[in-house]
Amino acid sequence: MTIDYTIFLISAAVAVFGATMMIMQRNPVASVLYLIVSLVAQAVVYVQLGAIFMGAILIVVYAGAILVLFLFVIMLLNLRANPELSAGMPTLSWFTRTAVPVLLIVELYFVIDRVMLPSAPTGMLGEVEDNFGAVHDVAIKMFTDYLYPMQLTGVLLLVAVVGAVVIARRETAEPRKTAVNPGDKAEKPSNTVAG
Amino acid sequence: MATDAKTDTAAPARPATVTLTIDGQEVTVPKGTTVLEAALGMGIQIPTFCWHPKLKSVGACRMCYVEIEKMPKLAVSCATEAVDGMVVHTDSDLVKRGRKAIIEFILANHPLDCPTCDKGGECDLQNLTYRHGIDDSRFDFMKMRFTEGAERTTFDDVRIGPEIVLNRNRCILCYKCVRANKEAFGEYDLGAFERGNITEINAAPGREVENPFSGNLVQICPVGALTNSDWRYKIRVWLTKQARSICPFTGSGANTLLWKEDHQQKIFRCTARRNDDIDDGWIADVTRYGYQYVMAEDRLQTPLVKKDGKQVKASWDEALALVAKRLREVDDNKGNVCIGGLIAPHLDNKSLYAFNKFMRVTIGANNVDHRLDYPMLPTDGNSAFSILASRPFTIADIDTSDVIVSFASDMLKEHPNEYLRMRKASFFRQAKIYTIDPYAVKNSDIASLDVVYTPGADEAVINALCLAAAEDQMVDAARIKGLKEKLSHKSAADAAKAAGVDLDEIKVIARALANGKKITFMAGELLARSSFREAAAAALANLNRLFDIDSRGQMARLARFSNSRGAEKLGLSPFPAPAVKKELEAAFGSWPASDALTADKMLVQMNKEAINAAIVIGANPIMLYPDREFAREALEKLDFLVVCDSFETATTSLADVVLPLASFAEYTGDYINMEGRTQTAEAAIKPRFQSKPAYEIVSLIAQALEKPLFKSDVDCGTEMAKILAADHVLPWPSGYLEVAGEPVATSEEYPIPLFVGDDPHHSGHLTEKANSLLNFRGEAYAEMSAELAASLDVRNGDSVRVESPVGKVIVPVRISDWIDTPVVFIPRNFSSTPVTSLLMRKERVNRVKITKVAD
Amino acid sequence: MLEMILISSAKVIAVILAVLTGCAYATYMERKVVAYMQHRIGPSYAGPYGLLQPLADAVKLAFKEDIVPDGVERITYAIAPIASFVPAMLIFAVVPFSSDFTFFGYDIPGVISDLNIGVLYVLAMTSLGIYGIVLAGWSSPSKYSLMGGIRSSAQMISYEISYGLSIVGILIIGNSLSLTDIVSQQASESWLFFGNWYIVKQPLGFLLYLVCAIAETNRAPFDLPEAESELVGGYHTEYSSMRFSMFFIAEYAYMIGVATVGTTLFLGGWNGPFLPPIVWFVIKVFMFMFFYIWLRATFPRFRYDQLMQFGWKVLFPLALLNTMGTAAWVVLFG
Amino acid sequence: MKDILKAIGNVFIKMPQGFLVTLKYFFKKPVTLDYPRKKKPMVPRYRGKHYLERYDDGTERCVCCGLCAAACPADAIYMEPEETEKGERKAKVYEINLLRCIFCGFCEEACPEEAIFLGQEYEFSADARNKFLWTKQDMLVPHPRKDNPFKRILRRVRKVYGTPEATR
Repeated sequence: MTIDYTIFLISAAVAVFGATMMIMQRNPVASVLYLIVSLVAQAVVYVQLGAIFMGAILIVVYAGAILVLFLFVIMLLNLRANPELSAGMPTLSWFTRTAVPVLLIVELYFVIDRVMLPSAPTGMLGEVEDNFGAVHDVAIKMFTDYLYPMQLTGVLLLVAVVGAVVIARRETAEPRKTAVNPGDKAEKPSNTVAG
Repeated sequence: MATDAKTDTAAPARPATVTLTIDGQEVTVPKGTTVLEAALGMGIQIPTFCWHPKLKSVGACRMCYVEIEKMPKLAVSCATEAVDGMVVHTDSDLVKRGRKAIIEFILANHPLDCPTCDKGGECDLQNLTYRHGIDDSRFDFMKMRFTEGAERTTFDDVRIGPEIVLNRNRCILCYKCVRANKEAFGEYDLGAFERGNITEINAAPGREVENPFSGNLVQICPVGALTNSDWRYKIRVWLTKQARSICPFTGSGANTLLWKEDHQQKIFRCTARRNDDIDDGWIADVTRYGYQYVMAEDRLQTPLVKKDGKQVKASWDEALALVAKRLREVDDNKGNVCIGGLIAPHLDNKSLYAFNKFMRVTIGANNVDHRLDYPMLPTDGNSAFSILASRPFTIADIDTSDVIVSFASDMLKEHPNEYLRMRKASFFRQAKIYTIDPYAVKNSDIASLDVVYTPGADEAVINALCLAAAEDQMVDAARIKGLKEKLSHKSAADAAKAAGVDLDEIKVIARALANGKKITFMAGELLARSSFREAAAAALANLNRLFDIDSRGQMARLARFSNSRGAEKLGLSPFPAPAVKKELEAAFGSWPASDALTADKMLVQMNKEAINAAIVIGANPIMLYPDREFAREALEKLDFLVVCDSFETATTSLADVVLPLASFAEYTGDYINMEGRTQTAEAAIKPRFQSKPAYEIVSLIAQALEKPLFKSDVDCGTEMAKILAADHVLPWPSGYLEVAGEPVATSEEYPIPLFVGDDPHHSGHLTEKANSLLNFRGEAYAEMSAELAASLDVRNGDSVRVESPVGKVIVPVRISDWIDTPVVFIPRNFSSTPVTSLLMRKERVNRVKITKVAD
Repeated sequence: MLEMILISSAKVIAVILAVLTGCAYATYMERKVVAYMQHRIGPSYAGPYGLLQPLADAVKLAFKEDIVPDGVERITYAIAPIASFVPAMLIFAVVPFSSDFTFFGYDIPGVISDLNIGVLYVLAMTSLGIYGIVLAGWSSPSKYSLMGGIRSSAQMISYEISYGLSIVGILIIGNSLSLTDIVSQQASESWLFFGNWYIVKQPLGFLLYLVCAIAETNRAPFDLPEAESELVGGYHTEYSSMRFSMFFIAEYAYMIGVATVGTTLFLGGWNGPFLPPIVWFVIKVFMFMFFYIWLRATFPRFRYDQLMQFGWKVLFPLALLNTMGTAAWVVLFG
Repeated sequence: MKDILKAIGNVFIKMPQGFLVTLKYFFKKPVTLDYPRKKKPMVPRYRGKHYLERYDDGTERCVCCGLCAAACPADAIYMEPEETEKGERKAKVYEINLLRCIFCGFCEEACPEEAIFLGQEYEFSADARNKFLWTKQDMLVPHPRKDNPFKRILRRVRKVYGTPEATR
């Protein structure tokens, strides 16, 4: 029971707790907040593993940007906890209700089966090489072995962005009801006098 | 100057008129009229400083310049008699230049201290400077300055009297004050001294200006040279308004203005409002300063109710409820007649009438009277005294009378305005003045004859007059018939001896009465206060009949208080005049069956505990009734006493309920003066504190008793009008009355006759609250002749002990200038010296002994 | 080991105290400087020249009633000020404020923690700071607060990219993410003591950093989240007393934070001749802060659409350009 | 392209100009006053709160003549005179209701004794209505004056030219 191990356990517990609470919350803002908690805990785990860069990036990108974006959207749409949300939701079919968990369990099995976990999490920092997870190494991997997947992912994201723009534009394509052009304030008699 | 035509307009037979032209208008005036008077009569304004309508012209100020054609220089219009064919210009350029020059000349020495001067705003010089004057002076030397005091404490103002402050720098030497003092008041305590540039007006050396008319000097001063403490530095004249009021202290009801300020609800001064029928524009100081009692700090503020032997403040509702309750109790237990009502005769008509109705209808008693400082009042409505008191009198007729007799009257103290009228008649017309008094009085200096009779021998001296006329056949024989039989004195000499007077002097007066063209015969308070006035009144009735004075003049006892005559006219005595009683019965609808009790009798009944409750309004019997102990015992024996007064007095201290009474200046009321003339005193301010007018108090008590007096004020007015219209004058008796002259008892132990009355500067019990008047006389004194003082070995100011069989007081001596017989006079106005405790109500002449108080 | 802990603790306490004092006097400086620029006097009553004004403000805020309006999301409402305050203070953990120095025989590094990804850490902390603002705006039952929060999040997303990219140039040249390394790279022994400063090598990057830093800290002219004329107090409209003061301190701590980071990155950190390193550092931070305030006194607030256009259409391309240009320079000439 | 050049021009020329403007003002003297401590010197003929003058020996100039009250269009002055031991006239009560006063200066014009002046004082707010009732004690200048001989000379000079000066 070293300090590192204790930290890991706490971080892991917080991460799992945050993830669980996130999907259990009706309030979308609370969900986002729990996700942040989870992410921060995960960042701690990364740091403990020596992947400091990954930890930092996790916070900068996910916690710092993407979840802020989520919050922005949620607040803009003013999605508050809605008790009618679940009531009015169409029930999933029995197939979905059973198939998804089954698939997940199967997948989990294969993952656990394939991946070799380290024998013990103690002394993690000591067992990796110095530059493990540092910027330099990550960059080399990213721009050599994983160059194409990386670029493809970039294209995929671009497509997604374009798609989102298209979808968003369709909703607001209708002509605006309020006149923003000063010249358009036509038929309304201007009987109000300033001052 | 025997035929001073100024006032002699009563002889139209002589073609004594002149016609002249003033500013292009022809005017005809009596001969002797001055140009100024002629112009003023036409409504042409001519500025003056020294001219006064009631004084002789001196032409001192030269302000009244007019241009008269064919005269080489500008003429002083006040001193130029109008003659036929005169052509006068009052508004020419020359006149304007003349006036301008005079103003400049006066201002050469007049300080420009208008900001500090109290006359500022009503100053003749200020006004005329604005109208005619210049705005700059060509005189560049220092102005003449009179100062007093050492270098560091230099001051300009000198106090020359108790109330008068003189600033000689402002004086323009118009001599109006000196002349008025001399001509109108007969006083010589003010004069002009020195010559030339340093001429000054000042008090006579070693004297103060303290005559009872000194306030008038301030009022007539055209500049701010004379000011009085009363008004001095209190308020600016333009901030004040005036209420037209009348004098509440004297029987003539001199017209006054009360100068008030509405925001502060204060009265600041009282000045004369000239009414030639009554006061000639002069008012006595008691009138001028007496109003101060209205503004006194120790006025009663709330009703007081006696609880556990102590008077405590209470609300009106509480006090009225208690009054109603107790009056009902007394009423239920003892009966109607056991409630007495006394009211002061200086209250207004409405109050008097309301009280009359309250007593006679609401209470149902005949016990109501206003004459509460007279002992032994006649118990018969038809007495000679009542007749004498009801006779008509006209003040202005004094001026034109050629024989004026004042009998048993210290006119200066009792009737100051009539006193001035006598002086006026004497000074301007050389009328014959005769004074017949138990002691020499002030106006003896103008009297042709001053007869001083033995105190108490009132009827003897009148009998002597009658007998002297009868014996010398001065009047028709038919008139003499039947006279002698009725008189106890057998001959004039007998009567004169009884009266202690010289028969020759009596004969002179009798001859004057018999031959006089117009006679005024005035009987005064010394008669009225005498316990045996009835005999003297009967003698006067005989005198009137014998000389037939009514056809050639007037004869009356002068009403002493401002509404004494009103009280008589409104039937506020136990025995109203028959005509009045008839109207009263009609108004009341009933007449109480009980015995009619005079104020005097009421006190007797109270002492016998036959009257158990009393209402006293505005009066102070304990202080003024001529037997203090008797009055106090009477009031102490009452079960219940209500007193309405403006101040806490000896009487209120005995009361179970004290109600604060509003003064004359706080509500509008009508007063009837001694002539029967109804005059109105306007309200100057609102009733101070919680005080209320007497009529309101009476109405409230009646309401509390659930018997309201009037449906409305209008009802009260109509009822009153009918009663006032009734003739209250009683006819003289048809024949001669019997006069039993009793010898005047003397006493070895108590040798000196005592007279008690009002001080010249005071009247009744209210003026004690007027500070200015206290400055004149602040304490009682024993006024006596120099001989008596010498025999007692006392000097002015020494204290003496005055003892009578029933009491004693210690007072300082004041040596009189005119009393020359061994009598003593003590004023009754000072509560610190209860002089009435020396008196006995049944005594004809109260006698005292005087001893010096050792230091 | 214990000595190391004690020394680190002492450094942490000293830095926190310095930052808090700096925040307090930053408010004083701002009021005074803006006042003079507007022909006024500024605070002058508390103490000589009003120097005790921050203390008075602190006392006043501390003793004010803490009002929690009806209808707030209580937990979020309570967390928000803390969430704003803590990351702001954490920035200073990696900022080298001085060279290593010797103190009573101990060698003490001039930085609390020399993280080898210091720059990323700073970016992470600045981006976390937004949560306090957003949550405050969201949890307050007020449309002004909500609008402030929304604006803040949008602004944050837009400018964080440029903010990060503006630093990339330095990272490419310096080849390190450690702030200590970056400072030491800027040292120069020559008479031209600022020759090695990255402001010389990266002028565009510095400008971009400046603008984005201001936008990141919600300062004028990018103070839309708390635009007084439109939103009353913005996200902290419904806050009072100590909670409000935590926002307040956080804002100024961020200002000082980006100023220190900017100093470290572009102005050579504590490097400088003659004077001790810490003094140079303070001078540079002070100048940075003065510029902040100067800017506030000079520029009017952006309109919201201007803000977005500026962020996306000007700053972002410029930042990309700067990055690519620097990369090209390094590849071609480095 | 033109826009870009213009933008660059703005950044490098216009913006520094703007910064210089604010910087210039930073170094200028502030126009505002440190108000409660330093007061704005009013113009010599300013009509502020009234004060009552004294003679050089300390006696009050006011003789309570009432001309100021008579001249007052707002009826703001109330006074009651009294008599001193020397028999001179003096104000016992002198009150100005500042709520009614319109500061027209007519009282100053009307005063024949040169006793009342409208001073330079413009701070007379109070928290109760009755505090606006200024009595004589509030308005009388102190005696002896708490100022130096130079100021006294200055005051005399000003008095010659009819200029009221601040006394409080």
